[in-house]
Amino acid sequence: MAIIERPTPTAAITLRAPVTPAQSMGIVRRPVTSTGWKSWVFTVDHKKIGIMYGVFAMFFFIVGGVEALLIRLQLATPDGKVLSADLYNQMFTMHATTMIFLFAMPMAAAFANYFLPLQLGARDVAFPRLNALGLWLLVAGGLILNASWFLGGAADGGWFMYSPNSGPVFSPSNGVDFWTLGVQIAGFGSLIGSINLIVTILNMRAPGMTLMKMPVFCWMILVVQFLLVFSLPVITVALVLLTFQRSFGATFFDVAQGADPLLWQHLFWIFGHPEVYVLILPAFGIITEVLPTFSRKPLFGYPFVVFSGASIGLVGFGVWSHHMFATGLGPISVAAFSIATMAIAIPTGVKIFNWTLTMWGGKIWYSTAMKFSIGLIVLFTIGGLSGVTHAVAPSDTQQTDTYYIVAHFHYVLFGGMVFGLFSGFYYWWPKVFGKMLNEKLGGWNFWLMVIGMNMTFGPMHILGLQGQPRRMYVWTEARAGEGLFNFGFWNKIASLGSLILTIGILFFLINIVYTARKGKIAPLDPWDARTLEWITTSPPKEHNFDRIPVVHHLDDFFHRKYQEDATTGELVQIATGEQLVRAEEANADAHIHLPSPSYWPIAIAVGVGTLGFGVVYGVPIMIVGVLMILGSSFGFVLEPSVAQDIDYDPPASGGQDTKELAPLG
Amino acid sequence: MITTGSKYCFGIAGLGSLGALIYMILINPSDVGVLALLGIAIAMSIVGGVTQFTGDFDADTVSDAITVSASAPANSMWPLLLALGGVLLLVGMTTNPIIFLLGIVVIVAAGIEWALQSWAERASEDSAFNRFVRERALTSLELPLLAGGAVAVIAIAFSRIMLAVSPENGAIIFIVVATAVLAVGFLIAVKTNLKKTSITAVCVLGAVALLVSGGIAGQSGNREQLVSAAAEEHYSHKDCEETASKYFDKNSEKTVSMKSGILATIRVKDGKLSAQLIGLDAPVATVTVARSNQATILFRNLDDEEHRLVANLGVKKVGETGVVEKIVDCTQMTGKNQTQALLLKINKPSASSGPYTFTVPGLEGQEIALVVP
Amino acid sequence: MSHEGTLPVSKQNMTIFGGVKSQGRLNRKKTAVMAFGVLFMAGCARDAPQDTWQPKGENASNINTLQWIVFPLAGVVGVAVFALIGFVLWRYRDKGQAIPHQSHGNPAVEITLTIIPALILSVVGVFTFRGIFQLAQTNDTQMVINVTGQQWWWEYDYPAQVVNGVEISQPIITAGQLVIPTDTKVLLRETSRDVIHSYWIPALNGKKDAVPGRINLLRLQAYKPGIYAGQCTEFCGLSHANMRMEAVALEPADFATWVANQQRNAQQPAQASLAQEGEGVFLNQCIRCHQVNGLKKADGTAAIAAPDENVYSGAAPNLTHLMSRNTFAGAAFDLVTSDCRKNIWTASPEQFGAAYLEGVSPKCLNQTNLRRWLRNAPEMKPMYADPTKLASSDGKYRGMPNLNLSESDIDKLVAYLSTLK
Amino acid sequence: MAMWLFLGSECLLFGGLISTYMLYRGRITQGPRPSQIFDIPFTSVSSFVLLMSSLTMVLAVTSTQRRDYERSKLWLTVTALLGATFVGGQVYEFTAFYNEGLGFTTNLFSSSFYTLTGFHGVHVTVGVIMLMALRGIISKNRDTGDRAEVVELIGLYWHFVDIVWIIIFTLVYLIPA
Repeated sequence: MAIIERPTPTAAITLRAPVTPAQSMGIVRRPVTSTGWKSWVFTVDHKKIGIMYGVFAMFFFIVGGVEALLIRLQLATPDGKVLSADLYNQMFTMHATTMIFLFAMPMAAAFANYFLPLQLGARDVAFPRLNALGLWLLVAGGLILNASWFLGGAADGGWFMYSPNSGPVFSPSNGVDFWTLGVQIAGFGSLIGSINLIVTILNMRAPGMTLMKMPVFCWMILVVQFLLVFSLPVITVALVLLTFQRSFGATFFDVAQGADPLLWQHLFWIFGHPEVYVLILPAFGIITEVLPTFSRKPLFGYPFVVFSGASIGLVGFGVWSHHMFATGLGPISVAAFSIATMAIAIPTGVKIFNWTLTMWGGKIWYSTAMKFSIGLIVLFTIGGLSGVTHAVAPSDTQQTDTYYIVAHFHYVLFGGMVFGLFSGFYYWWPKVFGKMLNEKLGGWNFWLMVIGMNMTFGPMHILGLQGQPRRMYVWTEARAGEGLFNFGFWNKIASLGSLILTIGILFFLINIVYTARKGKIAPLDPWDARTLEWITTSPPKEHNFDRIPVVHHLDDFFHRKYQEDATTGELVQIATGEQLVRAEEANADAHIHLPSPSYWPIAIAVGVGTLGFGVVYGVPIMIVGVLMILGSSFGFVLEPSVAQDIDYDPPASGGQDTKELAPLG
Repeated sequence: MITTGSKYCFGIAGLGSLGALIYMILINPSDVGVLALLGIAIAMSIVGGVTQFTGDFDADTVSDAITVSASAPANSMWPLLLALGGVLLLVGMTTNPIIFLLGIVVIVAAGIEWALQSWAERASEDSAFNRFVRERALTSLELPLLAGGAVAVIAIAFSRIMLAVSPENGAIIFIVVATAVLAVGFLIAVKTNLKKTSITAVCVLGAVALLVSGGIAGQSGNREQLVSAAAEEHYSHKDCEETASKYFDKNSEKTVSMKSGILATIRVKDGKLSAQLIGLDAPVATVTVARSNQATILFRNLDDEEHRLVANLGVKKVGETGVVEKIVDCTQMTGKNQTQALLLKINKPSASSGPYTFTVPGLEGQEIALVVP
Repeated sequence: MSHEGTLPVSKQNMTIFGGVKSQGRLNRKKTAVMAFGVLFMAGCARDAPQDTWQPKGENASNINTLQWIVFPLAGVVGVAVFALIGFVLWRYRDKGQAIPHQSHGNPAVEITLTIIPALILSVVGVFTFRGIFQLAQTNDTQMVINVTGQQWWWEYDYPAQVVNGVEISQPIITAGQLVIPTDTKVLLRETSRDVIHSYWIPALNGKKDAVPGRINLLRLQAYKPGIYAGQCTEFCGLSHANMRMEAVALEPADFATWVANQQRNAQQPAQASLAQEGEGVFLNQCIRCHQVNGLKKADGTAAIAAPDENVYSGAAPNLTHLMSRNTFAGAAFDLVTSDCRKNIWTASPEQFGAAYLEGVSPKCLNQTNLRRWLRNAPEMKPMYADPTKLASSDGKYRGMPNLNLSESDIDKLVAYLSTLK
Repeated sequence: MAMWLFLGSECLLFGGLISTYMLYRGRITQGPRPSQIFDIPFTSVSSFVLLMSSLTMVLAVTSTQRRDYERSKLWLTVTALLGATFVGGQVYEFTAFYNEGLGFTTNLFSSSFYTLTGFHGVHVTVGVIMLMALRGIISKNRDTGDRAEVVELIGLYWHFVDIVWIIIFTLVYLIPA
């Protein structure tokens, strides 16, 4: 019921009845004055929601990482005994699911939520309560997904969950049920979030910020949200069909009735391939902010980068069948999808050239954030080139479902996405927490991750070409080849590499703890940055900007600091970032309306979670869930976005929703 | 100190658990009724706990407020409903579980409404504010539930009527009802000076008519045709004879949507039967189907007469008497230039009760061997 | 050590991908050392049986040609891009220079850099297009074999046909090892009885999924006699890792011998031998699922297995000629001792046929593996064979359960099984 | 804006369900086939009823924009009633089919048919609940924000559901397999 919510909080709603002061509403009051944990759980502030997304994602990054370590431990030696076949299958299924749905997407959502309004010069997102709803639905989905570990075993059909192997006969535990429901709920959360972010970008930019003056990060997020809006319903269909098959006896994937197992694959990959770009484009966006900042130069070919991002998104919908070259599609469709897949390499190549040329002629500052960004360019290029080798469909029939593919997409997703996200961590940490992450620890973090990553996934190229298939809980000496450099050697290197990678990531966690305790207080503009999020304090105030900035240029913040000298043409600094922030504070707006916290988003999410459990455990629980959803969503709709006077205890006589700002000298 | 409000809630909780206990002993320990009663008990104890905790029902302050309150408590229909619910509950216990459930729903709804209303009436001395508080607390539940209930009642009553009458009359009734709704709407919209009471009367009349006829229709059961269809299972068996059968061949398919994974295509052309296998160009006399394997055979009729393809899959013994019955599977009647698919999964090898063959009734003496190794 | 002329170079190329490129930027100075390392590796790496760069048949060679176009091309592009990045990183490091001119790009450069990759890719695209249609060709097929996947083994059935003048008069059913004549274009009709599997013999062709309800075509052709390893590559449940296969190519004459043998029924074991007692055990236990052609029940009627009543897929390997194959249980375990295995795998093309057709001789029989399997199959290869957990699959097993055979029964069975030549 | 995006997303949802149905409608190993049990005259009437409700929805939107809230309440009610009648028709249709031997699990056609039309029915039901609730909100004067816009948004949703039904009716009922 997004529809009834108003995009902008308007002035206080007048009450029909006169309110007698000194009366509160008891438990039906809104949580306006909450403190402590309540101020997080009921919040609608995009920054707090962003941080919660981040914490949630980081937690699942560690969970997924532990799963990956167990997998590598199992495969370090032939006929590994660490995990049973059953447990191994659950492990690789949940590793992928966790990393994609519970780490990568939420982490991108964290960055988008936190920085999108800041970069756009907005006070909040378009629908703050929907934003909270998206978060809590994701949490509900994550809990349901992982609850399966304790309720009879997790899903064991691979994250691709191909039918009929995911059907009730072949995967009898409840794991797949929890998986389908968890992904559906998390997906619904993402759908809500993406609608919200699209409206935010299109409607809430600061005055003067045309679309072509918008930071590239916002552009990439916009493309990603469109991808989500149009791909999530397709996976929802697939998941609904599977749920109906498993829970209500439908026949969708019952081959004995004439069903076609490829239906699932088509539906899944129509979602699954755009999903790849959903994962990578936010990271592209992040490094497109970092590279110009640390090269002290604007992005090379801004329109080309923007349009290549958009065309990646568009073409991304037309290449799904390249995941299915071996399924017997027929030569004509194989050829068509093969060519389309090659075509998508072109805009990707454009991006790599533009990043490189942005640094060309610059003045490069090798901060940790910059190192991670450069790491992304290099590692992603490797992943991209190996991708081209299996866009060639016949060659792909040798490589698909081998470790070569595992290597390829880990170079793309780990080398690409994770490095981009880490770049974002180092770049924006001072903005979010007001303290600088330690650069020395950051160096260790970066180099160990680079070495570990290449040691883990580099050898997998060779393993794949030597013929080791994926998803095998053991590999055997009989197929390992002879000599020193056989399966055994490369598998050992990969497992060793995963340990180094782990240590590298541990350095990041250490860095967080160190920074929290002893970290240096961040200056207001530590990187001599270029975009609007730096024109406010670090961490930003609840209302983001003291005064809504008026934008004249791409990289407006930079242009407020530097100007070309009229005669020499050289850049001259006319103001520091610090001065600009103080100037904003001095000219602060007097009245700022902020949306009020609400119980309903989390209440709806609890209802949806209950409904999910009901699908597995029986109709009575489902009914309870539906009632909870109905009640709380109507509560959600009927609640004004800004709290009324009587919501305060004691009731305010008007104006408490308005933050009065005392101008600073 | 236990406040008045929570006393009330705890009391209901106690009664609920007592009821559940009695129900469990007397009727059926695993019945849904027990669950429902226990649910009430738990819910009320939670509500009681909350009220106790928040102190909203604090008797000391509230009683003062009531004495000075300018507005007397509004008329309330909740006690009446509560009583009605109790009656339904009792009637349902002995007769029909649906009535029993209805009783529980009514009691829960009335109880919650009553409790919250009385709470809201004491919230302050300002009746407008009190009404506001009540609405804030309850509309988000009332609105969707009432609306949902209305949809359910209309849909169920209406569908009962449709099920009871013949399809032709059903369509007419459908038109009439829809037109009536529209007409009344337009009438009211155009005639602005209509009295409110008459509008209400029309609406009530319509509602009553719908409910009563729905109830009668529900009692009288489904129309004859549907009853016999359910009893005789018209479509559940295949008739593989030479002539068309009444149900199995009614409006038979003209094309197939399966284009991939066809093991063999069997054709009838100029009265001759021929088969072609995937991957081979020349026609074959034998089709080999692996055991327990899903195989799709296409049947294409190029002749003027209607034909069907029959797969003869040996015999099986029925019961202990040793009566032998043929196992057959077949397509529907297939007209000229039409195609149908036959999905086969044969579990027993042809050596066990074979030989297996494909035949077309009407084309005697021709067959294609079906080998299941 | 490989004898294929192309191999060392291909290894070198692969290693460039895995090693140098990824780390080249990280440590320029070590590049030379790494390059040396690559050559060293290329010399040392021995062939893995499933190596995708060692084609042994026409289809795989076609694919290999394409790989040889796209991999070096990707390598060259990669090196060029990294050289550019390396140069930029070194040249424009912060040396205290002034803040650079805020240039926003150069459309001419942009367009050039878009067109160059497009051109390169369109060249690759043309070759790809040709390759796809080349591989999809089936109209000159000389032999057809039905291949059926199920959890977790492959069944091959050879319909009645005439191949190179050799007549297969009644269908042959075998499992685990696919036997084909050399220089013959063999068409596999793949399907599955339960979930999706994928058939892959890297030396002969790329992979093709076996999808239940569908029939997918895959062409194989082998230049020389030999044994070619493969593995199921579509995740198919618990024992996916243990679902292997081997393609055996025989000279046409040897193939005729093999066909003649396969069409014979099993021989009755000698009277009063241990093997005859084993036949009794087999009739008591194994016949529930496993067919042995020609086996008769005590009353003289033919014994017909009913796997459809006991196993969800409705099939179990036909054991009539078990000892003509040298692996069992989905080609996951050797039926021959490791020495004998080595002899077959390393036999020269001329001697291979004779070595393979000899089958499993008593001295070669791998008693350890076979006995372990008979003692408790699911312990050796994970399968859904717990009798208490079969509710979801209509009470049927998926794989072979533990039959709780006594040691003496196992002795008898081994004696009987080794007569199934 | 958000509603448009949501509806765009819904288009793909129904697109997926319709494709599933189109793929599976002819794959029948047992039980009745679509052409054997569809009652086209009846479904035409119910489609017409749904179309009429779109008309009354337009009337509701325009009267809200004119601030004629009495009429807008009236038209909202009429729309909701017509919608509920349609739902009733669907309940009837499902029950009748079930009696003729077409259960949800009978064959691929039945599973995909019930899922597709059931999903649409749920959308209609949700719409009716929203309409009725909206009527309640208006009479209780408890709306948040611009009333005309809210009615317009729900109207948008209602028209969308209507258009989807026209597509379903054409593809599922009228075009023979």
